[in-house]
Amino acid sequence: MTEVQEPLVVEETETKPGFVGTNVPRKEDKRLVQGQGVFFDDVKRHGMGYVHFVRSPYAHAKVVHVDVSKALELGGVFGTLTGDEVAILTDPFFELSTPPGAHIKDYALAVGRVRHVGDPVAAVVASSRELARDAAELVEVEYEPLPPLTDAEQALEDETLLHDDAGSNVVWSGVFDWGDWDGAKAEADKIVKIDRLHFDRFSSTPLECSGALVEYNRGTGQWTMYCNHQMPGIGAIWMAPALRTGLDKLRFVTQDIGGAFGNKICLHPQFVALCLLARKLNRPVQWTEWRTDQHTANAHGNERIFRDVEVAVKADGTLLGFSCRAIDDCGAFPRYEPLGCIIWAQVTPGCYRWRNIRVDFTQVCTNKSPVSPNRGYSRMQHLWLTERIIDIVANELGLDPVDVRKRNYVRAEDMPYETPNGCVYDSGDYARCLDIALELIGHEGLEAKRRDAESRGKLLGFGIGSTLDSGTNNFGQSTLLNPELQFSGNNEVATVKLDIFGEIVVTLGTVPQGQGHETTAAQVVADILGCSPDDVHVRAGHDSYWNSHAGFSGTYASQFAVTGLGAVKGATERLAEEIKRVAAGVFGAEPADIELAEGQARLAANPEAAIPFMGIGAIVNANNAILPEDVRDVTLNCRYVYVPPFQLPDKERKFGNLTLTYATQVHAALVEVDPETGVYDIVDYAAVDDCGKRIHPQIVEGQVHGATAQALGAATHEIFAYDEEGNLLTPNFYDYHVPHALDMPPMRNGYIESASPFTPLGAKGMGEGGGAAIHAICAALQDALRPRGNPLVWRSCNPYHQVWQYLQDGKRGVEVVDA
Amino acid sequence: MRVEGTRTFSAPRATVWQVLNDPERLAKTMPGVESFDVRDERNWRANVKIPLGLGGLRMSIDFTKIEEREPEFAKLAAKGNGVGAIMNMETAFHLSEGAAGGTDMKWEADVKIAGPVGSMGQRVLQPIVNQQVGQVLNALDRQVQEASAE
Amino acid sequence: MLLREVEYARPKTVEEAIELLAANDGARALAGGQTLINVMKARAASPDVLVDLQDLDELRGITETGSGGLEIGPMTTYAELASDAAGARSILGEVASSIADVQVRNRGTIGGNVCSNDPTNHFPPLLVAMNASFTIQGGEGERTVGADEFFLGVYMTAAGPGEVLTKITIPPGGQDGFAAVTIGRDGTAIVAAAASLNGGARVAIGCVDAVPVRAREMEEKIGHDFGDDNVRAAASGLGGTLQPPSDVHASSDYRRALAEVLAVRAVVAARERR
Amino acid sequence: MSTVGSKRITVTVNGEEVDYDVEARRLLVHFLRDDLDLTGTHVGCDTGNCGACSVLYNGQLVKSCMLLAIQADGATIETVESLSAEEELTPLQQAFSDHHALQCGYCTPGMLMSATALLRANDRPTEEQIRKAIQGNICRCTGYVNIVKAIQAASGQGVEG
Repeated sequence: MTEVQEPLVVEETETKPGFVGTNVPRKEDKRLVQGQGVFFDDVKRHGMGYVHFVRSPYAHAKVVHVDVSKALELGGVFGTLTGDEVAILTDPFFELSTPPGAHIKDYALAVGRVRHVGDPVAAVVASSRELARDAAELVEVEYEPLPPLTDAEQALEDETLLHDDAGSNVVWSGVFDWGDWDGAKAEADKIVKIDRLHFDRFSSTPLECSGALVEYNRGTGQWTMYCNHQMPGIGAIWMAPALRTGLDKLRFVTQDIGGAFGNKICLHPQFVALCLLARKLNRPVQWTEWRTDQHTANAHGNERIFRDVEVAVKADGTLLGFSCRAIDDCGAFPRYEPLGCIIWAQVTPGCYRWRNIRVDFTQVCTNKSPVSPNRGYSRMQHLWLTERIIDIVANELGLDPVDVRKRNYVRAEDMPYETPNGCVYDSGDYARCLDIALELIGHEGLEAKRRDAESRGKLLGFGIGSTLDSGTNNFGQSTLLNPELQFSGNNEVATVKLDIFGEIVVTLGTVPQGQGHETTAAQVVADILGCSPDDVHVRAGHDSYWNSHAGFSGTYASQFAVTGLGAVKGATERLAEEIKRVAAGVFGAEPADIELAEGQARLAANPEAAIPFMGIGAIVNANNAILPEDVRDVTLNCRYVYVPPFQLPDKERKFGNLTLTYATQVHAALVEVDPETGVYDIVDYAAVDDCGKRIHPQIVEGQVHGATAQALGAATHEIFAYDEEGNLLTPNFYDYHVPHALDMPPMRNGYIESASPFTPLGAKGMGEGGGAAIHAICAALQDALRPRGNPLVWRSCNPYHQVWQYLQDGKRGVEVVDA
Repeated sequence: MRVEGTRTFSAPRATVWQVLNDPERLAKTMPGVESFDVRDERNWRANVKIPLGLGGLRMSIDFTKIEEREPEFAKLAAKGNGVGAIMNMETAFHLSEGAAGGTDMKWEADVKIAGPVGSMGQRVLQPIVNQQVGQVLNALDRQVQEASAE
Repeated sequence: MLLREVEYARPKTVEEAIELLAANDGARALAGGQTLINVMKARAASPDVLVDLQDLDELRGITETGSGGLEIGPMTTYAELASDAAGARSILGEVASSIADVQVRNRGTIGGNVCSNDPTNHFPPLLVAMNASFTIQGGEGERTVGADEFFLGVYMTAAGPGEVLTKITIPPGGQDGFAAVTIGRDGTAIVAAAASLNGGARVAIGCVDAVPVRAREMEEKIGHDFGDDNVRAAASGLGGTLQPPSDVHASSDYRRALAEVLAVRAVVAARERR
Repeated sequence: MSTVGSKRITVTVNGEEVDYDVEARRLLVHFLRDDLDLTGTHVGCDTGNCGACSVLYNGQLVKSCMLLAIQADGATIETVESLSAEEELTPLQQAFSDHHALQCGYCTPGMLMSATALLRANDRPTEEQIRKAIQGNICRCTGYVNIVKAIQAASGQGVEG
């Protein structure tokens, strides 16, 4: 059975165990469909001021002078903040990189220089949103334009410097060399050489922009941020030292978040500005980012150029290895970077068995928006390279891309499989996923479809994308970039308690943005305690004061099903054990004699002897004198920190296991191209997913749909394009066209479940795998255009004009030489 | 964005040169000029409201004559400042004796527009610039006629 | 979002509207607002006064004048056009229903569409091809302007300050065609072409200049022979006569190429219309 | 007649008549969210593309960021808050939950208003008609797959939102 079945809705009252693996109703939905969710912009406070940032119109310029006097004269204006103040009141954010990147100074507002269009130079606070903007227009800024750098390869030349303190535009560079590349070349029959492949800039552009309402408590020196930061732990680590305060002075509160996809991890610069304003003006201040601001000055996905790609291949299509130069463009400031310079290595060989890989990796700054992790972070770019290589090699050697994949895929029987750089693919069956995808899309009828399209003047193309979604990071990988960094492993927390009236209350360290954590956590708890998910109250959102959290807490990197639910499982098992001890104490039995079912603790041998959870909660919390001495340590409030089994990677060889789980995605697409215009339609689409044990199939399927839609957008129209002056040409949803309902192709979904041997529930993190769609579309276009000059599809984003351009110049940039 | 072209005036080169170097006359060639003041013979400032149908884009533009070789070459820099838009333009004129005592003018302009208008209005900016340039040239023609009539 | 301060009035008659518009050269008529409000949100342009035409029912509605002729009130919405009200010239409904989305079609008006004359708008090239005429009322009374003279520039038309577009007249006909390449389905146009065959052919191209461009050479070459071969031959070279803008969605050359392809498709669609 | 910079407007919102002083420049969406505290209506862009602010205006689906509050004087407005009372979900809302037609839930209020407008006009829409009806509502989470399913399911019950 490959088709995902229609959702099964469990009756509200049903209390049989075995909820994991079923589609229980989402706890989040009721408030959201009634318009009763609470997003940060819904929070109001008496006397709050609205913040508007004054932003640079220049991509690169000296800030000669900032004059806020006229703004301050306007009635209803509460105050302003400038870069000069920021430079005095804060320290630069810490940088993760080694030099030169380590020397970059990044502040909440531009200090002395602006480095991208939209770079904030000042902030104004007023009594209404409109007034704040009026006042912002009165702030006079004198700029002295500097030459803009919008090309990563030009940036490498260091003729113009973005950051004088660093002395170079290079943030980080290093060579990754695994196996024996030169040996592979010698062994190969053919070397396929690709001059250039370009992974374009885009981002998931969550529909809710970023923002916060910030209150400052003068008495305690504490800031409270009602916000949508998706990773408060790391946010605080950036903000506290900059603000010269302690971590516990920063309280992050979120309930509902309107999507994040990684784009809400790097909000610390804006939030620090808000904190300074709340303290300076002694009133709550509120900032709501605009769509245009999010596009010009928040978080893009990494742009990456691959040069001089060489692939060593046998005549039969056996791949031996590849080498290339990768140039990663992180925009004006590294922020979360240079982590992207290693994250890709989680999937170094992609889905394939080649053992000899050499990548010369350099990351540079340019006068574009800073980047931040974006769904599929850094792996997506690298997997696009590996998938492009497969289809280009197949095309050049006249082989079938299906055969080349099957010949080179890591095989099910090889699992767990150690990659050339020491990562361990936990489980999966790529070839089987491919077969399912081919079946779903009717691959056997391909040639007939081609002829049918030709009869209508169209070019039909077929393409495959097979990718991995690596989840649960070993943060030790950061030491492969910077040996000084003291990060390794990973952790996540949950607490589960039984209250006096029998309520089961769960708090999570994670910060959900639509992934249904309240629901899936309740499923896990219900199965262990023998009750209904409806009896389990999972606190909505995250409050860093009241939700127990650990250093790596947050919602990112495809890991909740492993780390978050691992913590829930651990805490619930502790609570179950305590409940059994209490019941055993009351019955004068052994904990082992007690079973938990139907919301009761009872004697397995005599179910009539039962205490409802309410009774257990009442005894421990309010009537504990009746308890035997040896059970009085019970709190019924259990905390568990899940820590995945990781070792420190080998810094010398850049070798080690960087992630715990690998979910599989194999997608297949059919496109029809109009050769006269370059316009194309995606006429059929199949997505097969394997994320191990599925806790909630409906939620898994929803993640597949969404990730696929985002990647289809990135493959067709979504691109952050700049002109030579550094103006962003797609700053809004007019010119940055995301898929609308009519743009989406029919989607056929299939799945298999290859349980992970390494995780508490056999589940794998998932949700970031949609990059497969970019590869599938690029491959399908390549296939469709073959009869018309066989051009090389060398961009990841291929809008109509790009396809038309391929058809005009038939640009190749690829050659095959005998080794 | 670069725009360039040629224009023939039925007036002697000296007259065309004179018009191109007379701020008062030049002012009359620019669209939507609300005020114009000459600081010295090389620097002028104009406050303009570029007529966009939806309500005009206000800008103050500083002109600086950065190069001239009488009577055949002049180069002008313009730096405009308005809400939502910053304009930088360099424009050069080459004058040569044309047929029948007329004057041929070869001109090129490099217009750079930054700010929200610069990025949001891409698809409309080029047509607008082309159109404004056309109007400026027609107005210039009229000024040349007037000047040669005097 | 967050507009600059603006004055507002909601006249009850066209005369009142004209008075208000004449009284302040910074005044703008507000029809459906689906373009104007957006431009004001960006503060790229900021009228001093908004004259809201929503109560002027005399500016709504469609009247058939026979043999495909129509008189259209400029405040008629895309949704009303799409709902078959313009049945006599079905092209109007087809094009209207492909503009943006339900929300925009419920508010956006054909008058606002032509008066804003954003180069990507669908109706300017279509109405040029259909040889529509535009009745404009101002202080000095009423005048009628032909489609070839109505469009003056981006966001600029013959309906000037102190004037209101009161009627769009479509002459008799019926063989109309429209073809466009848009950014995604029902998205913003990259290039649009419209054709109307009435005796000879009228062909207009949108998104290649500040105003819709008549393909006059192509029209002449087509003459009365609407066969595929002749139409293709007539279209070749059209691109060379255009100076289209180049932007993030299309180079000038791409727009030139699209203009030729779409002009042919528009004429063929017009020919095939039953 | 004279022009005004602000005005007391009378609007019927979700069945209740409200009088309120608004600046002429106030967008309807900010009037609903900030002045009336009806925060179910969302803002997802600044160019009228995303549809998160969709409401019913005199029974017609509109984007409340493309309308001035002052224009709404005398109008009747329905927002997502009007769809169901505290407890009972409407069949459309229930279908969205049953079919997992929402993830983060940010586009959902606008999506529900678009679906409501569709189902009032057409109680048995085809898939194409459903996609056309929600074309003006951007969702970044679901790829629309389950939203279309949910609207089909709700219409199967022949209901309005």
